[in-house]
Amino acid sequence: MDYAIVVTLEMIRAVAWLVLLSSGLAIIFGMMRVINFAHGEFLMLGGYTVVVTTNAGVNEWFAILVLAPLVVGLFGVLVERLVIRQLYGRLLDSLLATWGLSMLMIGGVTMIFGNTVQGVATPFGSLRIGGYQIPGYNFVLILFAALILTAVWVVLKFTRAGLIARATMQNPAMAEALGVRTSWVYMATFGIGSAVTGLAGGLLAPLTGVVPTMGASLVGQSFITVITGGAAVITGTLSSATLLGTISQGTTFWAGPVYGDAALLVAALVLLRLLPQGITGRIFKRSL
Amino acid sequence: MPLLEVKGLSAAYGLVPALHRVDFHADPGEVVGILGHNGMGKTTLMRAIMGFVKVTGGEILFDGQSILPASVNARARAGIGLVPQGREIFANLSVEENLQVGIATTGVDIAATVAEVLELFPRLKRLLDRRGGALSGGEQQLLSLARCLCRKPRLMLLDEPTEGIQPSINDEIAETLKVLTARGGITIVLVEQNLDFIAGLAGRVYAISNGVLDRQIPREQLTDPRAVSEFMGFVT
Amino acid sequence: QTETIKVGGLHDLTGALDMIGIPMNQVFQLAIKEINEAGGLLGRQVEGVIYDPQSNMSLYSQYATQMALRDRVAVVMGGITSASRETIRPIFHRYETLYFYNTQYEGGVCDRNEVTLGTTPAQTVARIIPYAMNLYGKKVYTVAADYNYGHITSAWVKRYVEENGGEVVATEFFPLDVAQFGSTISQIQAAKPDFVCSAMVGSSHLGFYRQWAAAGMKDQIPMISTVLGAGGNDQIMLTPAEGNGILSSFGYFEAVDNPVNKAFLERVKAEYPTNTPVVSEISECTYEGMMIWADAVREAGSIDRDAVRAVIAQGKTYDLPAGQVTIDPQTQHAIRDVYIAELTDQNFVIREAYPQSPPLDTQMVCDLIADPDANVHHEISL
Amino acid sequence: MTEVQTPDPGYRILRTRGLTMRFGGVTAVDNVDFDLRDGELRCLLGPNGAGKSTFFKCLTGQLVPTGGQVLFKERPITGMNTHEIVNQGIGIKTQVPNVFDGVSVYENVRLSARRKHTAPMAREVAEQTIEKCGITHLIRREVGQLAHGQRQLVELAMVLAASPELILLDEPAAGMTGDERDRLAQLVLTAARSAAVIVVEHDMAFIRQIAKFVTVFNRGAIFREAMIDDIMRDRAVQEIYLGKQADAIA
Amino acid sequence: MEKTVARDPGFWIMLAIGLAVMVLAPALLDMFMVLQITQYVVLSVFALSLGYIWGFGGILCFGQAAFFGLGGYTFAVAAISMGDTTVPLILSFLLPAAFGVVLGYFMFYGKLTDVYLGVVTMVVALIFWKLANHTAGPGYSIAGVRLGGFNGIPSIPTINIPGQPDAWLDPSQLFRFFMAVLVAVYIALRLLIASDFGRVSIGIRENETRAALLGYDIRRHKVIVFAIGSGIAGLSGAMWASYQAFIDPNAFSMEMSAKALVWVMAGGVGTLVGPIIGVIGLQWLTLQLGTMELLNSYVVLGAIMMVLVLALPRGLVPTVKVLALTGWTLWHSGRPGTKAAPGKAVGDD
Ligand SMILES: Nc1ncnc2c1ncn2[C@@H]1O[C@H](COP(=O)(O)OP(=O)(O)OP(=O)(O)O)[C@@H](O)[C@H]1O
Ligand SMILES: Nc1ncnc2c1ncn2[C@@H]1O[C@H](COP(=O)(O)OP(=O)(O)OP(=O)(O)O)[C@@H](O)[C@H]1O
Ligand SMILES: [Mg+2]
Ligand SMILES: [Mg+2]
Repeated sequence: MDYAIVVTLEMIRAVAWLVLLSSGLAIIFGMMRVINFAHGEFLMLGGYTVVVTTNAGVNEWFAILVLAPLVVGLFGVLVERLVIRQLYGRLLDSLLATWGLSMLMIGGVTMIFGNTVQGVATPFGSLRIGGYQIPGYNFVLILFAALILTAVWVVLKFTRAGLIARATMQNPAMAEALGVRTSWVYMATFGIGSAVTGLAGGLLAPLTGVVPTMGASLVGQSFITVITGGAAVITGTLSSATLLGTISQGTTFWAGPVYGDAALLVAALVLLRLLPQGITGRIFKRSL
Repeated sequence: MPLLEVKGLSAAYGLVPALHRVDFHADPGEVVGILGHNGMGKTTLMRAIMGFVKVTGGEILFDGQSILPASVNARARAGIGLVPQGREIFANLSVEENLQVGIATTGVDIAATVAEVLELFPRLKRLLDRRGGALSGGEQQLLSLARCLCRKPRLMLLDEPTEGIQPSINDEIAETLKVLTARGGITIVLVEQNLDFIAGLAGRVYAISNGVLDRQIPREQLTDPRAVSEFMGFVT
Repeated sequence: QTETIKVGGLHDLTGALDMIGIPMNQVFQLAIKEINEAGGLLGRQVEGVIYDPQSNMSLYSQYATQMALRDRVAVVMGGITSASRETIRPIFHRYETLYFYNTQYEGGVCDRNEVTLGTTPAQTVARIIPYAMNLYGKKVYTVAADYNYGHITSAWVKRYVEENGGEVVATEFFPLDVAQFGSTISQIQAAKPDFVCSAMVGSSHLGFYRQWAAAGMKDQIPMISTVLGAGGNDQIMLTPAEGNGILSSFGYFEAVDNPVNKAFLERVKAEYPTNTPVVSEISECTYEGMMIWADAVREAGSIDRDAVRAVIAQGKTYDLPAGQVTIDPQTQHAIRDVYIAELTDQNFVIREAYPQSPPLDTQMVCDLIADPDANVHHEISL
Repeated sequence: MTEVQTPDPGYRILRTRGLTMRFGGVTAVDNVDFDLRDGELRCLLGPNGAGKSTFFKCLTGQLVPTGGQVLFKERPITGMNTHEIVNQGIGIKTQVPNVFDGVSVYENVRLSARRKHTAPMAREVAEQTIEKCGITHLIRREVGQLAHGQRQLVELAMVLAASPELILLDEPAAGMTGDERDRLAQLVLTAARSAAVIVVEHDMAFIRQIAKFVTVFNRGAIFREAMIDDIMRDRAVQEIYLGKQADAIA
Repeated sequence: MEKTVARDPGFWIMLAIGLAVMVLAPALLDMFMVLQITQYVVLSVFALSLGYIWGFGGILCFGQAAFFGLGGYTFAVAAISMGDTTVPLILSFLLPAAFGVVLGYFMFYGKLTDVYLGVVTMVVALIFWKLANHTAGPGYSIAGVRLGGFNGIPSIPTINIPGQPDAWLDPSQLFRFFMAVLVAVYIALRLLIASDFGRVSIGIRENETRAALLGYDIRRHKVIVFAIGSGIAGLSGAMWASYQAFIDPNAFSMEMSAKALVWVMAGGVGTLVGPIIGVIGLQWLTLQLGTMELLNSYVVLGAIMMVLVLALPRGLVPTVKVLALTGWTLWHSGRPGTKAAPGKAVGDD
């Protein structure tokens, strides 16, 4: 019984993990059709912001909830202005440029902070469930995954910003002709996506610690989650994270992490074969 | 003072010129028609006024002010609206959302504006929830027109607005546009192949040929296709 | 103006393993500097030829070839993972360039062209397992990185646990990029072992220690590791709350108490006052490698590979920071002092020392005296 | 297959039986029984959104009908893949031009001709068809850079170059001026001598030049089928479709 | 009217350069340089495989390394267990090509397009990568050859003369052989692209609907294109394994796939020379950066990639072509816009 609860909680946590990893990317890719290959490094930057500022004496929660999104969000705006801006509508070029950016960031962070930065402690202690103990921080992850999704939903649903962003993405020239300042839209979307990514990176830092190369293993997972989800940012991310998260975590419990990872990939493969436009390409089509 | 004044406008695609020293103007409330064969530069002219095509020479004055330095969206916000050739519907937005895009951030009463415009295009009313991309060709064309009108532009650039629209609705559109211009609120530059349509609306009509717009076609000639062809130059 | 003697340094300065490669390279350069300050070798200055293989095996192969054929270096120090060693070892063998591999590894290399200074499982695992079983109990749960090193090490763990009358309740392997360990931690809790033995490697796996601590397990089930502290920096990435109490075993820790080591660490500090490397076995062995090679060159009076090799194969004993080190002529591996240490506030405190431990595992499969032309990496079957 | 040759009144190059296409709640084509004789030129009229283009898409397999059957040369083709259907001898000009943007006009047409002919023949056919469509001066231009009307002609040339037995033209005259339209009408009439043709068009001036027997769609179903003059006079058709145009003709 | 391969001077120039390098390089350069360019040659074959399916088939594959690795592992296992390398080399083409057919069937008959296709290929490569990494345990061996997990398979034989397992090619012979393979692949692809099959591929790339409406079976066509690319990638993987004498899961890595993308992009999509130039330029650069340990090589490489994308968005070869063409036009017509008479129809040429 206890074990079942622990397993279930782990599964929910795995889903939350995927949601956190991929929300920012989903905003950027889903809205702008820009594959941000440096997404993993944006997460890394969020993590570094938390670790470095916390070690310098800043309150850990302040660092995670305010500084990480702020720093990464601003960095995102800068990147958009300097690089991404030139590359809209050119999916691959943006992929390549952001890939270059990813290397630049890895190298840059290594040069500034070296390879080792002491981690920060995981807040919240642990929680006892029968004979098991689980980190209380897990609940923080789950909470924030839910919060991020809700916030994005509210923005897209109840403000016109979402509409404008989607129109801009589909046909920027026509949106311009309707008076939309597309360059602002792009900048804001990219900035918000980056900020969400920064927040996620900040949240992950106490759990995994930070190293300059940490992004590499994260970007694949987030990318696959986003694409499997399909066009809709929220339902897409949520449905694919739920599906992939439970499948992979279930398999991990049952057969070990290698098979868990492999199961995630195979599940994504099968899903895309069945639903060539991702989950929300076919189901929940009209959702956000 | 004319609302739109195009002076000596030249434009090119790369090194290939497409417009040569085009001069014309449109006074407030006026409908100016432009006729021309395929590939003569009508669309290029419209896109140049809207700001999509790089201008290599000349001047465009809107309301007496040069708009050449302004971006496309700035021109749109200044009151220029384009109904482009090819409709350019936001395929994955619903019809209603398509109508809202242009006014989403302007602070006007969105619902009221949309409702007002829909009165002009009753056909669209029952399609509001449909995906833009799923509409039939004619329906898209109507949507494109309606979308432009939602912004209440002072100058409308219509690039073959009747293409793909059934005859009876064409008549209705002509009526609508007539009413709108008669009220004086709207000025129209109309590129059109449908002679009846242009004859019913336009005050002055020009012919464009190979990027050169230098002949005005007298109104009374418009009912005679042969005569019009002569003005436009026969197809080679 | 005599020509310099070139020595090659092939360590990952960027890429996944740079946190290990950078300190190795720093010590490598320090060794060259010391040799030159002492008048160089054979009246010539020594010059380091350093390439960065970027943790990429193709570049390893590339630069190894370049060092051997183009730069014609006298000796090469380098390689970290077994994969990188097995990439470059055949190249140096083919192009007759003496090669020092200075990393702790799974044992079994048998190649007269290679001198291997790092510890093998027979030297470390064989010591720490009985030590830990004595302290904590007989039920062991092993978690290991999913590659050769992890597999072989966990096989050794199992063998030594069983030899000492214990039981390995489970062994789990993790790909190097896995960073989430929630399910494993629950499973360990379910298995209730007396202690956990970790052969986890690399930065993603540090998350294991962190999540272990976050789950509040650190005070409930003790942990030992056959690899934490190998690279040098990993222990300072863990906060004291996460790392304190983990036992580890190597042929060198900074805490080794002898005058040679004290002086050595002071020179390291003097040379790198700002980004002082944490010296671990792997870096110290790199230093050893340079010193042993330099000594052999002096004695041979030449940098010729065969002459130098002949001297090294004599089985001399050297006084080095790690203590006394003897080259075993049978395997060209090091017979050395081995230590067990406990991580305490980001430093290893030595708990136990085992002087002059031989690489028994490799000795089982390799005899270069009998077969001088050997050129293989044996998988030591248990 | 011998009766194909005889002008058997029973033989129809195209038949649909109960053809239906639903998109969710929208029924775009509703239980249509449509017959076309070999060599016939048929005009298909109908209000916007009546289902004409959808009907074409069902015929060519771009959409798989939700109900009913399509018989081409008396053989069922429902549910087949587009290329299989097309290879039986159907060519279509779509409402929004579908052309190969990145390559030249010539290459576009040649690729179509090559489907039917040997390489040297294809070259010749392509050049002739381009000539026939009056776009020889554009032959080396990249199609993506052409004006709208020019692209329409390129697509038409592609359809003709494959010499299909059944030609479907969805609004071919859209965006054409008077004399261009006249020439297009001639082209269509010529083509109709060697193939069955269905033309969808809203341009009544064009329709008047080519139409004989006309089918009118409304709300997905066949509304009227009659000779053009009768259609033009039909009150109900005027009501739903023609508006004042009818007076102009009458 | 049509450009045939035989009438294209560019083709003959490329061929001449290829053959000249093949004959002369080993004689003129030292062994290290020969080994060095051998590497470029092998990777060029790999880049060509992607350059073909992407540039001329419109198939964007984010996981080209899946086939590269598959070819490499196939060759490694077969060559080690057979002793002779001839059959393994052929297998390393056939097996990945067959796998390409299967995967292509799965994708194209499932109507996958665009990024979704890219991601599926990427996922497949990742699965291979994961699985290959997972084969460290002693249980994983094929035909007696241990797969070795993360460490990979060492001691892979060099190419030998067919039927004579002991007659290994020395470095300069190996170079010549690989160069011959590259030239052969280049010629084959040029001919293929110029053939009707190749033109249809381009048509499909431009507009699938129209291609289908002309009666071309686009799914089957794409499967074939994809399989050819897969086979070539597999072959290059085998060459790579034999050149390096080892193969490890990195051959399947996302980095390897991405590198192929970068080479093709940098050189220019839609050309065959471009990918080759991309390989030479960027590999050389990576190498140089590793040699200077001054700056963190990531920083420099990353910056260069970004600059490349921003400055040469279409890739080197097409950009040079356009520049040359523009220069030529300018030189012939004086200043732009002034000379072309207004009366002359735009596009009347
Ligand atoms: N993107 C482009 N690049 C190069 N040339 C172009 C481009 N777009 C149009 N042209 C050329 O410019 C000329 C004018 O085109 P434009 O689209 O303005 O014609 P149009 O008068 O609108 O024709 P239509 O009646 O067919 O719509 C044509 O010859 C066309 O081929
Ligand atoms: N994919 C779809 N999903 C939902 N509705 C659709 C879809 N495709 C078409 N429709 C609807 O079906 C109806 C018929 O469309 P179709 O394009 O066949 O009309 P049409 O007769 O060609 O009109 P037009 O003359 O305007 O081109 C339209 O109302 C359209 O909105
Ligand atoms: Mg036009
Ligand atoms: Mg239609």
